[in-house]
Amino acid sequence: MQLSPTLSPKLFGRDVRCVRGGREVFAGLAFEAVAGEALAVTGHNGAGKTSLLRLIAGLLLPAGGTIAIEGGEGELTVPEQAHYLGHRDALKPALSVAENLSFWADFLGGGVIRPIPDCLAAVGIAHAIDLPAAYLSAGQRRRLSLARLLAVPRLLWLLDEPTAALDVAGQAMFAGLMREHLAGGGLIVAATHGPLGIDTRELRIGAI
Amino acid sequence: MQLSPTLSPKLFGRDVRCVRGGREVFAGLAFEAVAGEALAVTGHNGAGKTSLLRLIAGLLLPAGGTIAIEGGEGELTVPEQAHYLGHRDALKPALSVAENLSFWADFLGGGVIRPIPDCLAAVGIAHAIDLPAAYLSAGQRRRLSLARLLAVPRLLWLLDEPTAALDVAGQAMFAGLMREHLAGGGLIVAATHGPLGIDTRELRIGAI
Amino acid sequence: MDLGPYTSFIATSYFAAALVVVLLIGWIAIDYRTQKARLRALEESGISRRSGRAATDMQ
Amino acid sequence: MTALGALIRRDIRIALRIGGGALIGVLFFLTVVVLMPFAVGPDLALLTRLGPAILWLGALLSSLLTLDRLFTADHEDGSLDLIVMSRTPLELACAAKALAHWLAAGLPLVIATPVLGLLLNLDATATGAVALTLLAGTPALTFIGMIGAALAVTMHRGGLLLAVLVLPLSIPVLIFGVAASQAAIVGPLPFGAPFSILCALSLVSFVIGPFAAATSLRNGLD
Amino acid sequence: MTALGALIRRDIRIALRIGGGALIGVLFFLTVVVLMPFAVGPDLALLTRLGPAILWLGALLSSLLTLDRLFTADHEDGSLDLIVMSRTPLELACAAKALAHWLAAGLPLVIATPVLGLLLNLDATATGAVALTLLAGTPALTFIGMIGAALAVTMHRGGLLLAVLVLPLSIPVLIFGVAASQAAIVGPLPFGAPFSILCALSLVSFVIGPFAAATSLRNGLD
Amino acid sequence: MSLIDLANPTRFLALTARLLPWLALVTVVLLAAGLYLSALAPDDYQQGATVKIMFIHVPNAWLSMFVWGIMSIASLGTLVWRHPLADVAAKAAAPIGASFTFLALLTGSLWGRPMWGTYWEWDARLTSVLILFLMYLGLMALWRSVEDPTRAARAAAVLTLVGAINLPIIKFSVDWWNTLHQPASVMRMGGPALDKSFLIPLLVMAIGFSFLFITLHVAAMRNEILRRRVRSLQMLQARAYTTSAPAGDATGRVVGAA
Ligand code: HEM
Ligand SMILES: Nc1ncnc2c1ncn2[C@@H]1O[C@H](COP(=O)(O)OP(=O)(O)OP(=O)(O)O)[C@@H](O)[C@H]1O
Ligand SMILES: Nc1ncnc2c1ncn2[C@@H]1O[C@H](COP(=O)(O)OP(=O)(O)OP(=O)(O)O)[C@@H](O)[C@H]1O
Ligand SMILES: [Mg+2]
Ligand SMILES: [Mg+2]
Repeated sequence: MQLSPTLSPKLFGRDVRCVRGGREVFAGLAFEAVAGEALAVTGHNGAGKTSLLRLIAGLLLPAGGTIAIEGGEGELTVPEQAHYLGHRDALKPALSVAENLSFWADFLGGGVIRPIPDCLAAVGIAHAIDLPAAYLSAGQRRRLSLARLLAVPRLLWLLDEPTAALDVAGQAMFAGLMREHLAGGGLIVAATHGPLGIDTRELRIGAI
Repeated sequence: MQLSPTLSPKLFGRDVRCVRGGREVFAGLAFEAVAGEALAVTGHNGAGKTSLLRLIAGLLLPAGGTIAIEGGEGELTVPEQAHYLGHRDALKPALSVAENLSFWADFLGGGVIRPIPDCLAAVGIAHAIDLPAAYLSAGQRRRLSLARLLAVPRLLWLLDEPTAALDVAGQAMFAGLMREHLAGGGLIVAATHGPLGIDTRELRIGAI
Repeated sequence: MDLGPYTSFIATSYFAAALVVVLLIGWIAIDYRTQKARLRALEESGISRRSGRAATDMQ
Repeated sequence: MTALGALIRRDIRIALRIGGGALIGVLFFLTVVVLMPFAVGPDLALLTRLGPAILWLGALLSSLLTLDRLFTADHEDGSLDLIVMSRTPLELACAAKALAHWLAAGLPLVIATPVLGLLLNLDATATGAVALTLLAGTPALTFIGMIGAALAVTMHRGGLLLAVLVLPLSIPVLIFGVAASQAAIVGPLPFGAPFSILCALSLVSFVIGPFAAATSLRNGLD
Repeated sequence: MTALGALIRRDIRIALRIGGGALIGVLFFLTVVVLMPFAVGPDLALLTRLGPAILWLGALLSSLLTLDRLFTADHEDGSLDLIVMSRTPLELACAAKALAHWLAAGLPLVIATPVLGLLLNLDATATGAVALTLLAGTPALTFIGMIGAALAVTMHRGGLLLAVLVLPLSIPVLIFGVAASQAAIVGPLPFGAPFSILCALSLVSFVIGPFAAATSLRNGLD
Repeated sequence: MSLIDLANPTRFLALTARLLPWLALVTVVLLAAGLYLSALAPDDYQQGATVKIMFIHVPNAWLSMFVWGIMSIASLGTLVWRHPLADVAAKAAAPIGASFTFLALLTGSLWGRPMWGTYWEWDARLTSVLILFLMYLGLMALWRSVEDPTRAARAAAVLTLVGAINLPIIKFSVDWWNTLHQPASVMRMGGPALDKSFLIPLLVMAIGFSFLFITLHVAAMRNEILRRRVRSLQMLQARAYTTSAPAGDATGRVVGAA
C-alpha cells in the first residue's frame, strides 16, 4: 500500500452530534483512531452506528462537532480519503462482475490501481468474473463489494456490518484483508454486531 | 398458534434439482422436517441456500424432484402455508411502520390476526410505530419484517439469514420467537452462516 | 416480355424478394457453421455433454 | 376481499405520497395539449377537430409513462415474492394493482379533461364525449399496459422496450376511442357503435391483462 | 478524465443492455409515429404538418421514460453514495451521467429522424430541419430533466411541488424546437430566430442542470 | 417415428438432417414453377403488368400472418405443455416472419405507387401490417435481451399470444374500415373471385413460399438447438473451474443431507 503519509495519520471526531429525521440520534460523541488501528462501533439496533459511518463519509451533515483526518493526504477531505462499504452494495445487475469492479476502480482511482482479476481472486470469486452481477448470491455480492477496497487504495475504510452474508471462510478471508490494510498503515472504522476477527478498539454508542 | 393440523405436518423434498441462469446449482437433494423441528441450511457462499428456500417458497421452479407438505392444511400449496423472509424486506419507505405491517397482515391473512401493536412490541419496535419505514435502521427494518411472521400465523417459516443486522438482544428475542413457533407445532427452514440460538437439524449443501 | 411503364417497380419487387431470401439463407448457413465450430471447439477442450448434466441441456 | 382491498389501498396511498407517477402523468398530458397549438398553428377550427385525438394521445402516452414500474418496484423490494406466494390468486392481485394504478393515474386524466377541453376550444358536448370515452377507455390502456409491466420483471428491464412491446396492442383502443369522440362531435356515424366497441375492448382487456400479467410474473421470478 | 469516461461508458453500457439498445430507441420512436395516424386520421397533409410536433413529443416522452431513474437507480443500489464521496467533482459527474443518457437515448432519435420523416412524408429540408432542432434541443431536455431526476432522490415523501416545477421548464424547449422546425418547413418566420433561442436554452441548461442537480443531490442524501 | 420421438431434440436433429435436402428440393421446384407461371400470366386489364407484383406480395402477406400464427401455437406449447421444442420453434420463426412481413410491406408499397399514386398511405391494413412488423422486431429484441433462454421463452410466449390479437385486425381491417386496399378475393367466404389465369400462379407461388418457410424454419430450429447446446456446454465449462469442490464433484452433490 503506497499511501505514503507524511505523518502517521489520525482520524478523530469531537463533540459530534447527529440528528436524523428531526430526532437526535447521539450527541457529544468523541472518538479517535490512529494509523494501523481499527475502531469497532457497537450498539443496539438504531443506536446510530450507520449514522456515524455516514457522517464520517460525508453522506450526512453533522448537526454539530467536527470530524477530520490529521496528517492524511494534503488537501483531500475525509470522504475523499475513505472507502465506504454500506448495506447497499453499489453493483449493477446488468453488468458483469469484472465490469462492475473495473468501473469502480476507474471511477474512484482514476485508473486501475490493482489488476481486476487479482482483486477478484483475493476475495474468492475469480471464477465468476464474467457472470452478470445479477447471478451472484448474497455472499458473492458482498465479496465483490469487498474487492473494491482492494482495487483502489484508500487510507480509511468505513465498513457497515461487513461480514454479513459472508460464510465462515469468507469471514476469515476478510479478517486477513483487514489485517493487511492495518499493517500497511490504514485505518478502519467498522460497525458490527459480532466479532470481526481482528484486534479492535470498541466505540460503544447508545445506552443499553 | 391455532394451526390445528389434523396430522403432524411434515415438509419434505425428494431428489430436488435446481438450475439458475442455465447452471445447475444442486441436484438430488433430499430433506425433511416434521412439526416442531427446525432445519438449518448451511453451505458456502453460492452453495444454493437461498435457491433452496426460494424453491420451497415456489418462487423458483424446480428443474426436477418434488417438494410438498404432508398433513398440512388441506388443499393449500406449500407456498400458501409458508412465510418467506428474504434479503429484501418488502417494506415501502413511503408508508409508516404500522401501515407496512398492517398491509401485509391484511393481504396475507385476509384480516388482522394479531393486533399490530402487539406484534411490533414483540419485536421491540413499538416506539417506532408511526415512523415512516424510510427512517428505520437496518436492524429495525429486519425487526419489522419479523413482525410479519407474528401477525399472520403460518405453518412454515422460510428464513434467509434472519439474524443478519440484528443486535445481540434482537437475536435472543428472535430465538425466543422461533422456539415459540416450533412449540406451537410450526416448522422452520432457515439458511444461516452462524448459530441461530435454537436446536436445529443441519442440512449442508455444496461440497467443501 | 413487355412489362409496360412500371418495369422498374416489378423488377425491384422480384429482386428485393430474391435478395431477402438469399440473406436469410446466408444468415442461417453462417449461423449453422458458427454453432458447429463452437461445439467442436468446446468438445475438443474436453467438455462433453457426458461430463455432467448441463442445466439447459437439450437431451 | 380484505386482501385485495388492502392491496388497492396501499398502492393508491403510495402513489399519492410519492406523487411521481400520477402527477407526472397529468403534467405530461398537459404538456401534450399545450404543445399542440404550437404545432398546428393558430387555426382554432383545426385544433378543435384534432382535440379528441390529442387528448387520447396524451392519455395513452402518459399512462405508458407511469406504468412501467407497476411491478418492478414491488419486485425490487421483495413485495412481489410475497404477493406471488399469498393465498390470493395472482390474477386477482394483478387486477387489483392495475385498478389502483388506474384510480391514481388514469382517473386524474379523465378529471383533467374538462380543463384541457377549454384549451382546445372544445364545447361542452365534445368535452363530455371525450371524457366519457376516456373513462371507458383508459382502464383498457392500463390493463393492456400491465402486460408490459409484468414482462419488465422477467427482463430486468423497463423503459423503451416495454413501450415498444405494449404500444401496438393499445392501438385498437386508441382508434375506437377517437372514433367515438369524433362521432359525438361531428358525426356522421353514431356515437354508440364505436363506443360499445371501446367498452368491449376494455372488458376484454380486463380478462386478458391480469391473466397474461400473472402468467408472465409466475414464470419471470428468479 | 478517466473517472468521467468510466462513468459515461458504464451508463451507456447499462442503458444499451437494459433499454435494449439504440435500436429500441428508434423502434419506440417509430411506434409513436405510427400511432399518430390512428388518432389523427390518415390525412397525409395534416400528418406532415404535425410531423415536427410528433417527433418532438416522441423525443420528450422517450427522455422522460428513462430520465426519472437517472439518479434514483444509483441511489437505491448505493452507487450514488460512492459517487458523492469520490474525488471527482459532483457537478462533473452529474454532467457525465446526463451526457451518457443523451448519447444512449437522445442521439438515436436524432439519427432515426430521416426514416420517420419518410413515413410522415416530410421532404428533405424539413427532415433536416427537424433533425437539426432535435440535435440542438434534446440535450436541453436531458439536462433540465436531470434536475428533476436529482430532486426525485431527495423526495422520498412529499415534495410533489418540485417535480411539478421541472416539466414546465422543458416546455419552452419543446415550443421553440417545434417552432424552429415549422419555420423551416412552412415559414413564414425565419428558422434562425427560434433556433438560436433553442441553442441558448441548451447552453443555459448545460450550466444550470449539473449545478442544480449536484446541489440537490448533496443535500438530498440521508 | 412417432410425434413423441420428434419431441426429442436429438431425434429432431437426426430426422431433419435427412429431411432438409428434400424440403429444399421441393421448395426450389415449386418456386421455379411459380416464377415460370407468373411470367406467362397475362396482364390485368386494369392494373397492367403490375399485377405481377401480386405473385410476390400476396404470398408474403399471407405468410407474415401465418408465421405469427405458428409462433402463437408454439407459445401455447411453451406455456401450457412446456414442450422442449416449442420455444425453439417460436424463436427460430421470428426473424423469418419478420423478413416476410418486410417483403409484404415493400412489395405492397411498390405496387401502391402505380396503383394509388403513393408509396405509403395510412390505411388500416397497411398500418396494421406495419405494426405486425414492429411487433416482430420487438419480439426479437425481447429474445435477445434476456439471456436465460427458458425465461426469455416464457416472456416471449406471453407477448406472442397477446399479439395474436393483431391477426384478425389485419385480416378484417379492410372490411371494417373500408379502405384503399383490396378486400379479400382469394381467402373469402363463397370461394375465390380471381381469374384462373392469376389464381393458379398465385397459388403455386404461395405454396412455394410456404415450403420456403418450412425449410428455413427447420434449418433455423436446428441452429437454435445447437446454440443451446453450446450454451449449456459453456456453462459446464464455467462450472468445471468454478467449483472449488474436490475433483469429480461437478454436479454439486449434496453432503450430509437429512
Ligand atoms: C404496403 C402496402 C401493402 C400492405 C402492407 C399490404 C398487405 C396485405 C396483406 C396483409 C394481405 C393479406 C390479406 C388477407 O389475406 O386477407 C394483402 C393481400 C392483397 N393485397 Fe396487399 N398490401 C399492400 C399494398 C397493396 C397494393 C398497393 C395492392 C394492389 C393495388 C394490393 C393488393 C393485394 C391483393 C390483390 C391481395 C390479395 C387479397 C386476397 O385475395 O385476399 N396490396 N395485402
Ligand atoms: N438470479 C440468479 N440467476 C442466475 N444464477 C443465480 C441467481 N442467483 C443466484 N445464482 C447462482 O446460484 C448459485 C446459488 O445462489 P444462492 O443465492 O442460492 O446461494 P446461497 O447459498 O444463498 O449463497 P449466500 O451464502 O452467498 O447467500 C450461485 O452460484 C449463484 O451464482
Ligand atoms: N433516513 C433516515 N431518516 C430519519 N431517521 C433515520 C434514518 N435512518 C435512520 N434513522 C434513525 O436514526 C437512528 C439511527 O439509525 P442507524 O441506521 O444509524 O442505526 P444503527 O446503529 O446503524 O442500527 P442497526 O444496528 O439497526 O443498523 C435510528 O433510530 C433510526 O430510526
Ligand atoms: Mg446500521
Ligand atoms: Mg443466500
